[in-house]
Amino acid sequence: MITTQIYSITGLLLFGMGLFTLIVHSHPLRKILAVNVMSTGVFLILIATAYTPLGQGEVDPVPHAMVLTGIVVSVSVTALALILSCRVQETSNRDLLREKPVAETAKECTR
Amino acid sequence: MNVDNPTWMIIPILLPLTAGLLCFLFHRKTFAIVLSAVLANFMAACFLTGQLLTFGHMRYSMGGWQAPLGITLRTDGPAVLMLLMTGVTGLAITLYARGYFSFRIDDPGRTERHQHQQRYFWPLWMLLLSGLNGLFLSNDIFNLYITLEIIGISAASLAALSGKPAALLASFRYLLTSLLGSLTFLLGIVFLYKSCGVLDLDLLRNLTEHGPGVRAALALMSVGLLLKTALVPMHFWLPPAHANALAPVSAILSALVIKGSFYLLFRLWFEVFASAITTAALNVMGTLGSVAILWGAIQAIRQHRLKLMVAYSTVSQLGYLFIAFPLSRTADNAQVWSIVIFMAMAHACAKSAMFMSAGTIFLHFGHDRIRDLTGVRASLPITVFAYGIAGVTLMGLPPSGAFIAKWLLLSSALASSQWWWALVIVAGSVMAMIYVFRVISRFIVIPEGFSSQKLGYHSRLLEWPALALAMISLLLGLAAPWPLHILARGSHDLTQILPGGLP
Amino acid sequence: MVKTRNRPKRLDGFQRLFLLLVICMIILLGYILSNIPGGTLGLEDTVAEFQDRSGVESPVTAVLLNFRAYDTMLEVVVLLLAVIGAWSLTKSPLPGQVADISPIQMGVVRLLAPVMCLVAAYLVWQGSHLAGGAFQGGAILGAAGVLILVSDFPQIHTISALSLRIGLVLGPLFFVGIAFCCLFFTGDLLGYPEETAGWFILLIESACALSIGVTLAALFAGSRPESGVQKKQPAVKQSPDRGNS
Amino acid sequence: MNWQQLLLVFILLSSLIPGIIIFGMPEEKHRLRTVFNLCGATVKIALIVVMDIGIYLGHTFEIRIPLIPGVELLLNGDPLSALFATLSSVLWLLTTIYAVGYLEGSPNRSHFFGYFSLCVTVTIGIALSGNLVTFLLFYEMLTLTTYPLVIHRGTGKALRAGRNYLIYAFSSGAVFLVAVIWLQNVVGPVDFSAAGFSPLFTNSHSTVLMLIFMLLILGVGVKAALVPLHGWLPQAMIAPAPVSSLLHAVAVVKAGAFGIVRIVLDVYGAQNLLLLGILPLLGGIATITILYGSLRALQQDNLKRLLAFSTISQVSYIALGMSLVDQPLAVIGGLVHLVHQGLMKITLFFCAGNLAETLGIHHISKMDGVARRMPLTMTAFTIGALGMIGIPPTVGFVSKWYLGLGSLAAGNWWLLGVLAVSSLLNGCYFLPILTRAWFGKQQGPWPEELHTGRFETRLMLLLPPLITAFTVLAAGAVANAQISPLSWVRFIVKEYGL
Amino acid sequence: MIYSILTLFDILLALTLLWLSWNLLNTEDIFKAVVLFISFGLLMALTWVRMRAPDVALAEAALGAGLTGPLFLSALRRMNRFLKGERRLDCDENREKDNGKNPKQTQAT
Repeated sequence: MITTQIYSITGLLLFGMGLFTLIVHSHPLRKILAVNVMSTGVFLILIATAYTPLGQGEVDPVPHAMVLTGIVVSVSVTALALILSCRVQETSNRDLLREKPVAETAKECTR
Repeated sequence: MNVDNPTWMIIPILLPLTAGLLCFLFHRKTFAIVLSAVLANFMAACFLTGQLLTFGHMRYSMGGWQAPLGITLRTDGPAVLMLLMTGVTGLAITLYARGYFSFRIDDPGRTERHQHQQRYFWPLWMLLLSGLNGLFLSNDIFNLYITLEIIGISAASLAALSGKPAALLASFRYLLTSLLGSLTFLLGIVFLYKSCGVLDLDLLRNLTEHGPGVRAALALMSVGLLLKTALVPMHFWLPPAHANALAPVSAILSALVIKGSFYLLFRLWFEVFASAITTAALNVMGTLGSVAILWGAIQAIRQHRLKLMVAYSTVSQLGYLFIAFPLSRTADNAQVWSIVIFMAMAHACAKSAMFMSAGTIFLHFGHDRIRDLTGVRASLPITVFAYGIAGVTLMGLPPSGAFIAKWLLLSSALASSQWWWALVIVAGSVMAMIYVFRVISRFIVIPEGFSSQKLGYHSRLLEWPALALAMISLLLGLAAPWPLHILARGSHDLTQILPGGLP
Repeated sequence: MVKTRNRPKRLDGFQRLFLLLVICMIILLGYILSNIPGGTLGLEDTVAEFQDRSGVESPVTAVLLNFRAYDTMLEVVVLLLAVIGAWSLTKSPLPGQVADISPIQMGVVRLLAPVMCLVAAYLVWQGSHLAGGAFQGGAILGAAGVLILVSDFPQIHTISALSLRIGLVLGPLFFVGIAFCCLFFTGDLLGYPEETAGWFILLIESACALSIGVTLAALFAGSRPESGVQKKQPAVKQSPDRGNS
Repeated sequence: MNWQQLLLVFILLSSLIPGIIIFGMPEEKHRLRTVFNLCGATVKIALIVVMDIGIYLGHTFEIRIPLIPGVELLLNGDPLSALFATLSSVLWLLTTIYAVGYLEGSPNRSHFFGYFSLCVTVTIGIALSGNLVTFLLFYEMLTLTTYPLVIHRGTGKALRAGRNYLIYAFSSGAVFLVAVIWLQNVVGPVDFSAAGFSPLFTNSHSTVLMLIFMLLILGVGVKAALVPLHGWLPQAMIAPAPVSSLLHAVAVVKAGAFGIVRIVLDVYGAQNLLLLGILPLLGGIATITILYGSLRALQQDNLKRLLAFSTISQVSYIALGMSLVDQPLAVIGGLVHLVHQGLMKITLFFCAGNLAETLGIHHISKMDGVARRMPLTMTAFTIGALGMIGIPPTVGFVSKWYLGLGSLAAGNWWLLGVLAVSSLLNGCYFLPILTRAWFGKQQGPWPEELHTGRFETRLMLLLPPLITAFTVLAAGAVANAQISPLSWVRFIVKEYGL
Repeated sequence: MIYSILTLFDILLALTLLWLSWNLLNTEDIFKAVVLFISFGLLMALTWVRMRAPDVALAEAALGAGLTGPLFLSALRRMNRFLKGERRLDCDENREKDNGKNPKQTQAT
């Protein structure tokens, strides 16, 4: 029981940390990382819910299946979001990494 | 299969899905595939409606595994009405998209890019349609999460399709917001599963006790869905995403995608967890809805670009759906459902007609600055007419479907002496009048010495689908008894739900 | 190295408020979560009860591909959607290419890729009774694809766009096809005939694993294939003109 | 569907279909368009006459379309609706003829006539409405269909006028909607019927019912241009003359006045209103409006603006008649004024339009000696103006006579005074015009003279005012004849059992 | 005894997870964040094993470490390269001009 508690709370904290980062940070990659951390947090709670210590019975397979599904979703969305953010960067003429117009960064880099 | 076989309800899900896969696989004949899919989808929706009217609501267990083990689908009144709404709107949008892309492909400088857009539009749209239908029919909370993901991803991809920097940025925000929404929803599911141990909505509804776990789950799921529905403090992503997308995409996003998450939210509140809802929560929703109505309308009035204005009017119109929440305390369930359904259907038709018209205007004039759109009527009379009629629906004038919804809203607000909601509704309608007519008066006026722009040939598909949808939205009120009949017939009776497990 | 200084060291008013909000929310949710009585609820018994009718021994696979196969079907579609979305966006390929590929690395990849494919196949196979299955196998396949992409094998340029698309669509299409077949034979969508359920599941898993592998690799490459023949090609070698396909 | 219901449908379709066809018609086919227009108008009159006869013979005309529980659309032909429908359809025919002549050669006529036809469809819809929901439906539609006509000229001024019109009209529409729903919540669905809602209210509701009554009057009062709500009407003068005729005599203002009649007679009913004791309020508003309109008219130099203020004043006679609902004579006066005011005002507007179109005269100060240039037009104008003042044997006298008799019977001496003062004021602003026109000396050339063949102006512009002027005289002279408006109003009042 | 050791392990693992995620979310260097994310994924795989979820662990190991990491890295590389001025002419407008296949241009020439 204590194991479930520990991991549930950890998952919740991961969710909260991710959420805060997602809103506060403006860098797209950081946002995507934050979303990934959030989803991991949710999965952790779910799996912890299903957890039964060894020898005390079977583990509930339904949450496992749900998490598997969820992981695949999160990977595909991550990939899409990454490609999208690259594309935004290319077209928007702003350095999303540093929040500056591209020209300035280019100057810095060539210097 | 017999006509009373519940298996039919997979058709609106699997058919567009297959069509989407095929469209992606083959580059030829895609329109034929898509058109037959949307037609079949529409017919399936009609068939399911007929089935519902004849045999009552239906339940279908996937693979023969019943709840709680398997996933069930079900049809009831609201679900088939949403299916019908999607069917009709989807058909019109498909036709319009055909005209839209053909017109743009004929534009010599941009042929390749537009071919590319069209090629990816079809599969994304088909998969989105299948996700929506899946959402309306599903009766399993985790399955609903997946349909939400399908909708979210395809909608965000569609929003980015135009390739403009603004659209890409908006789409990125949209994707992240929708992702945040689904994650919050998923966290809610986790709480729910932990508290109840089942995923099937009927089984969840039968639970008599609602502990703090269920309440927390409901709160989380609601927040997630509200993010996707863009209720006011969470609406920041909507206007840029809807306004910068291609016209058929804007129509899809505004008309259907938002309704999907709203429908789910409403279903959770008023069907599944009806007994766990507190008055305070309802009032919060109503307040947010009121703010949405007023704020969205003010923003719409202030916009200089047509599509942004239409997008903000979506923010405003969504508020009406939420004002129904606090009124549910006094009105009966059927009445609240009919308010929401009428509003949603009327708004879906009207808003897609509006976006289509705006798109046609954009195509022909190359911009959508309201200031410079004087005398559009001379060039595009049907489009302007469609826009106007859709505007009448947004204002909630009779006999539109929105009028019926507003009538019911006002009626229950006055009956329960909650006159402040009535005030908001009335103010919202008057403000809607201002933003609708601000544009229309420019469109229809032809000042002296005005020379209308000569337009090249364009397909009828660019104008008539919008007009058809606008007319449907206007005349929906006259056909009000039918939706009501369907709603009444499809209401649940709880005795039919079997204890699950047996295949 | 890229430093990001987009979050100021000191939080502004809104951010502080938000931080407070998140902390309160987490505390509240944590309190609720730890007070939900656990252990008694869940579906493990139900799953165990019908396990022998599912055609596989592993309960997770039974849930994924039999009891809740519909979820999985939509899931595979989500993956495909990501690819469609990605392809609808980019014109230029995303090179994941390492600057210089040493011959040793090439050799390693040559050796590693087939082994990974074997591992993937094994994972799919063992999914019926142990941990493993389509997703894991597909993921390994995808990783192999990434390796191959990164080391810029010349062979990958010869894969045609159509066959790539077939690879992508194969899994979901096969899934839907099987679903309809089941509907035809047993009257239930995705209701496999009980005796042969295991085989059905294996078939679906194989097709899905393949598709998932291709999908993940395609997502890594990030771009849609150009002009029918060239695909997943690093930017440097991209021929300047594209045909209309 | 029996023939009565079909007749109602056809009455609506007879202008709707031409309207839709006209929208789709190319701009240059004006002859065909005119044919469609006139055919529609003629057929409509014929159908409405059939309905009138049917109503007189005691047939019921009724279509019910249920929408949601408690809300249904009801088209119903009763004597009162027959009165308004006949008036509107006849005047529509004349206005159409006039508009064809007036707009000859100007652009965007398809658009104009399309909305023109829709507008009359909606007006007839208002006439035939059998309950408040249906009334509301057509009432809102009326705003929509008249708005494009108001801004037809497309100038900044027209747009501003249109905007004000919309804001006034839709805000009042929203208030009306709330009132209708509220009323329905309190007393249940109300059809227009002679008794008003029944059972009679209980005391606990009386405040609410008074409030609702005020809201309802507020809702229709904007279109009827009751005083604090009249602001849009003088501005809307910017529209072309046929549109002004339409607004003042055929459709909009009339619809508002008709709404007041319906609310007083059919929704609340005389007995309920007397019990509520709210009628003096209506009478007071009407009095203020009458005097205010006349006083403002005195100050105007622009002819059409003057006519607009005169409309504000004159339409309130109807409200005044309704405020004396327990006096049959006053009710007769009010109802018959619905018709008479329409006839007189449309004559005046036609004539004003003729002056503007033929000679470019918009202001009274330019009218010196105009009667010598356009004697027929000015004759018609004079008849209309005398009618407005209430000089026998014009119809204006008839309405005022009955109103006066009604207020005498009610013992309301001050109302009689109001009538007298208003007639005096009417005289004060109309007689100088007439003097100028007939006896003044022409000062210089006319601003923009249009030379048109044999007659003083185009025939299509000349005929309608002559016809209406003749009617103003004839209907006044033979007011007691079998088929005059007055006798029909008597029939109505008999139906209401007053 | 065994329980207390396991619990200690649990706590350690949870703390490590939290520490890693805190760092990866707050480190200034985004590259470092991605690397931390990969190690976070591997640690998660360990956690899944601890939670008796081998299926999930396998998927996490393969997807989280084997795919998500490279995805992030390649996106980062792409962004950086773009910023260093190596902007390839892959925007449509420029491309179509260079293409020579532009119908307008072919007609003109």
